[in-house]
Amino acid sequence: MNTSWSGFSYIVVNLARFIRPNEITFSGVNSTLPMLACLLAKKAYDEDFIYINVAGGVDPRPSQVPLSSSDPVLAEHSASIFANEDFYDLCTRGRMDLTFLGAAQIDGEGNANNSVIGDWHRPKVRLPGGGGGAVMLPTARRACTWRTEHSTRTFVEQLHFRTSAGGFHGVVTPIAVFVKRDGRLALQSWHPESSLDEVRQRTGFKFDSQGAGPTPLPTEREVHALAELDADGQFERDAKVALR
Amino acid sequence: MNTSWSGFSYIVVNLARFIRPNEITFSGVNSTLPMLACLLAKKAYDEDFIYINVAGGVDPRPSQVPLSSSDPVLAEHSASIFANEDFYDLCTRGRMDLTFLGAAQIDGEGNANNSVIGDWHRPKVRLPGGGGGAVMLPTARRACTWRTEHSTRTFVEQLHFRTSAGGFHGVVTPIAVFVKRDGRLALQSWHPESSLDEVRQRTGFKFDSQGAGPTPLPTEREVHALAELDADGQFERDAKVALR
Amino acid sequence: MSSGFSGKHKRVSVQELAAMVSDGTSLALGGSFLHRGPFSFVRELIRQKKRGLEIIKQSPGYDIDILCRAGVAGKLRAGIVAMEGNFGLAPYYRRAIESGQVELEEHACASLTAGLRAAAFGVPFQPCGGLHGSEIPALNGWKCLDDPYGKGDSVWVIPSIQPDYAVIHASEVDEWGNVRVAGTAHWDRIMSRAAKSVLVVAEKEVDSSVFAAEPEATLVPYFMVEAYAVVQGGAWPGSCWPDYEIDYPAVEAYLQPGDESLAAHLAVGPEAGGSK
Amino acid sequence: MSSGFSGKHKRVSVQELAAMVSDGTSLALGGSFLHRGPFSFVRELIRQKKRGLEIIKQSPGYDIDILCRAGVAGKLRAGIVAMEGNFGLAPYYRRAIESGQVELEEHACASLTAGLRAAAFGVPFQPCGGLHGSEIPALNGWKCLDDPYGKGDSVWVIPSIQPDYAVIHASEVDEWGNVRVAGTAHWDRIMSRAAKSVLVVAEKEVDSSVFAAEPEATLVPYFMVEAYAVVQGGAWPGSCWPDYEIDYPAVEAYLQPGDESLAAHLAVGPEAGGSK
Repeated sequence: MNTSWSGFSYIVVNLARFIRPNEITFSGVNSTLPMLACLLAKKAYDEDFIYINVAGGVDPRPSQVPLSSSDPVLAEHSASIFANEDFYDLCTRGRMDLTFLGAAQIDGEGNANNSVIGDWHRPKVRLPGGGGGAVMLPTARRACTWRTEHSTRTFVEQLHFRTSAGGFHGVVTPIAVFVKRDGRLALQSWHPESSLDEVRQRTGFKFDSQGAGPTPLPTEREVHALAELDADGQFERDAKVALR
Repeated sequence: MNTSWSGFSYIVVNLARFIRPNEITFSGVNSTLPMLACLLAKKAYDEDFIYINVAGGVDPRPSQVPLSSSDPVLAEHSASIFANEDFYDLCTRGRMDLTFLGAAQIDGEGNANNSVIGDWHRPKVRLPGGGGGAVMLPTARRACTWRTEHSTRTFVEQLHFRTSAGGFHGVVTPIAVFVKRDGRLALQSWHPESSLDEVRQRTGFKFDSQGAGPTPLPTEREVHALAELDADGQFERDAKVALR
Repeated sequence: MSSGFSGKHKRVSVQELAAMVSDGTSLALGGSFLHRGPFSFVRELIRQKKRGLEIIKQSPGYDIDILCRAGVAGKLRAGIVAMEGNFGLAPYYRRAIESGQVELEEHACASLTAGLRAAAFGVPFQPCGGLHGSEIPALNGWKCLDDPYGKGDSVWVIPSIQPDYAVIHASEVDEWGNVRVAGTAHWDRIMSRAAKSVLVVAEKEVDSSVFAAEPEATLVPYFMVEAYAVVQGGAWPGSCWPDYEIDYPAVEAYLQPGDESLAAHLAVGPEAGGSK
Repeated sequence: MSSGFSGKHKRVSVQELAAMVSDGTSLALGGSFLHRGPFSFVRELIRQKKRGLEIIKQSPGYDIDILCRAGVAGKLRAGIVAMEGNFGLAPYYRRAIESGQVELEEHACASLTAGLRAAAFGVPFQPCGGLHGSEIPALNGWKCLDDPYGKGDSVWVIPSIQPDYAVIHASEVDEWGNVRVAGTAHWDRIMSRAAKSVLVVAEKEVDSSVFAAEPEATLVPYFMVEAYAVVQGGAWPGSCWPDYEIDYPAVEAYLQPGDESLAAHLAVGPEAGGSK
């Protein structure tokens, strides 16, 4: 019985739960947690899916789990290299079933800011930039994201800059899982140690919470798979995820 | 001393003479004589050039000379495969120095019809079609063509259909070599057994002949190289080139 | 439904592969002229009496000729059509176009590629260099756009061309449907990306570890391949590098007029169970 | 002048390679983040005190950070910038943009690719899927065109991006300058086709027969390559698959503040003659 569920495990497991059988699923650069989610899903679930990644790998069997989510070991034992142009084209032609994309700020419609805190032309913080999202978020069948903290600075009514529009299908934080419903992010579930009230308080936009409840605890297979992937706890330490 | 110069040899040698040192030079499908010209130039001339072809070959050393000018042996011993998309892009971005392109009819500006004899919608003869020319003729730095007969049906005042515009840099027939001058095909030289009068008579468009004279006879190295390439005379027989 | 084709169990007979194609379907055929075309598949379309197929290929020859001869083709979108290898024009294709039996959308090879690129890139149209002064764009109602940035010349844009299937004759396939090709890929790469689905006929099936040993060489990843068949010699009477060259006498025999010549030719295809 | 680079005698030192680059030149840099970037070349640009370079790369990190830190970069056209591998944002790049020292043209990775495709295809602009609703196109003054065929949605078109040089760190090169890369090519293929010229730093030079044994694996043919250098370990402190992985302690040391940290880092680059 899992009496405590770390924020790190909560994010990885809930990202993995967005993965559906047989679908083409992509993880990219700067995406350690989605990478772990994809590798976890390969281990923990009976139904297989098509895992492609930014290192060119297609259903790889990496000899180790790399710190860099674009590391070439993510193409080990792959039978093909599906290079960058190829997976972007796959997405823009409407055949990327699920992609994971980072986001610094997220609004109530699931749009993302990856560009800047402050004014674009006079940045307080220059962020990584357009990246995959501006093209992938509107063209992927589903795109999901994650944040390692949950606050009104991240979940905002108004983005400082709209890098990517189109709206995430799903968002995972240390305390909540949102999914898109009628064009807005709606709360699907909250961390068993959190509450609807807490999620409301720490979210800058209004959201529907119809039907939401505590997130089902991780299964033994999920727990076991993640323990295998992060045997020495390095990823969990590096991710520095706290519920509060 | 070459006292007779076959129409076949005349065409191949004069096509080869368009090839310049170090330039990227391409031969395509349905282009046996240009293929032979490129292979001849590699043998007969001191200065090397960059030979690419439709079989993906780059400076290949084919084990045999194929009947089909798109035969895969034209990529033998090549250190890279430069595939179809690649050489077209090379051309449209302005870096194809010389390409050889077929043409059924040619007008005085060096434009080509490869599409149809008669009306396009009610063809008397349906010809091969747009092919490389419509895109390559206007974008290659130089494009040259050849005809195995020379007549007013081929060299016309008015094309039945303008498949490709832009104007050939050079045209070789069994009796003449034309080059572009001031936007028109001008006679550069005629077969030593022909004459200016004959070329005029057998050409449907008016042309400048300023400075033209008999074509310089093939050098020993040109003769020798072609003899090596067509040791049993098969290509010469197949090409069925007659001066008259 | 997934956007990809997962799992194993994709191997079928070439007869079953051809049976996946309905009348009126559009097929991009791989290879070029007499080289590495999916010719066993093409002959099987004839045996199964398909009708009204739309064929898409930059440089068809034997394939479009025999499909016209057998009444299978309804429309062709192509850049250049010929038998090549000294055989000149494709005679049955010529007749089909001259009689109006088959509709032609004439392209430059590169404009057809541009249309396939538009489909592969998920955009409605693709600029294509050249074409200036050609009468082909007017035939097809193509548009010439000014450079909205005022720097370049105006450019012709080709509308998206999305085949229902790309059909490729490959050198090797593995049990998942990964595809490799020796030598030039011709136009197979862009066809595989533009089409809704990819069907493959391969010379042979090899273990997936062969692919994993050099994943960079894989032309089409398995998840883009719906099904595959193995037909050794399936590109006959054309070549499949480096395994075999063009069978010139067979092409010559094919070109003999008459229904019996066609029947005799079909009877000896390697996929027919006969002997060459 | 020929459009290609013929002949042998292209091998130079990485110092000579960097010396070919004038101030203000635009450079597309291969690789992605800490993986197979032409980092020895980048460090040599710093030692040679280049100024005002325009860097073009979908996913720069260490390279743009160190070029900003050393005052070499004048402009960046990029999709996503980060150190990656747990190091987060690129600090010296951040400072350069936040202070206005370096100009940024922000892209999506795919819109930068579209601009490179326009250059590679010889067309003035390239449609790019997606981007709808993003504020990036407005930043850059991009245009949205209607589908002139009335079938698809409107689409953003990206103006041609033609770098002066593409600079690639390759696995292998031969004496002619043919180029191979193990694993993913990242964006190196389209960079090599878009740029006016290609410069290569390779892990090692091998005999041309190695390339001829598998010509399909060649990423860039020799005639597109102007010159190359061989620097074993030249992608340090990044990875070069399968030869070596990221040197995380070296990246961490690089990130220490201060001029001495930069000098110490530059001193131990494999191209500097020092030892790591």
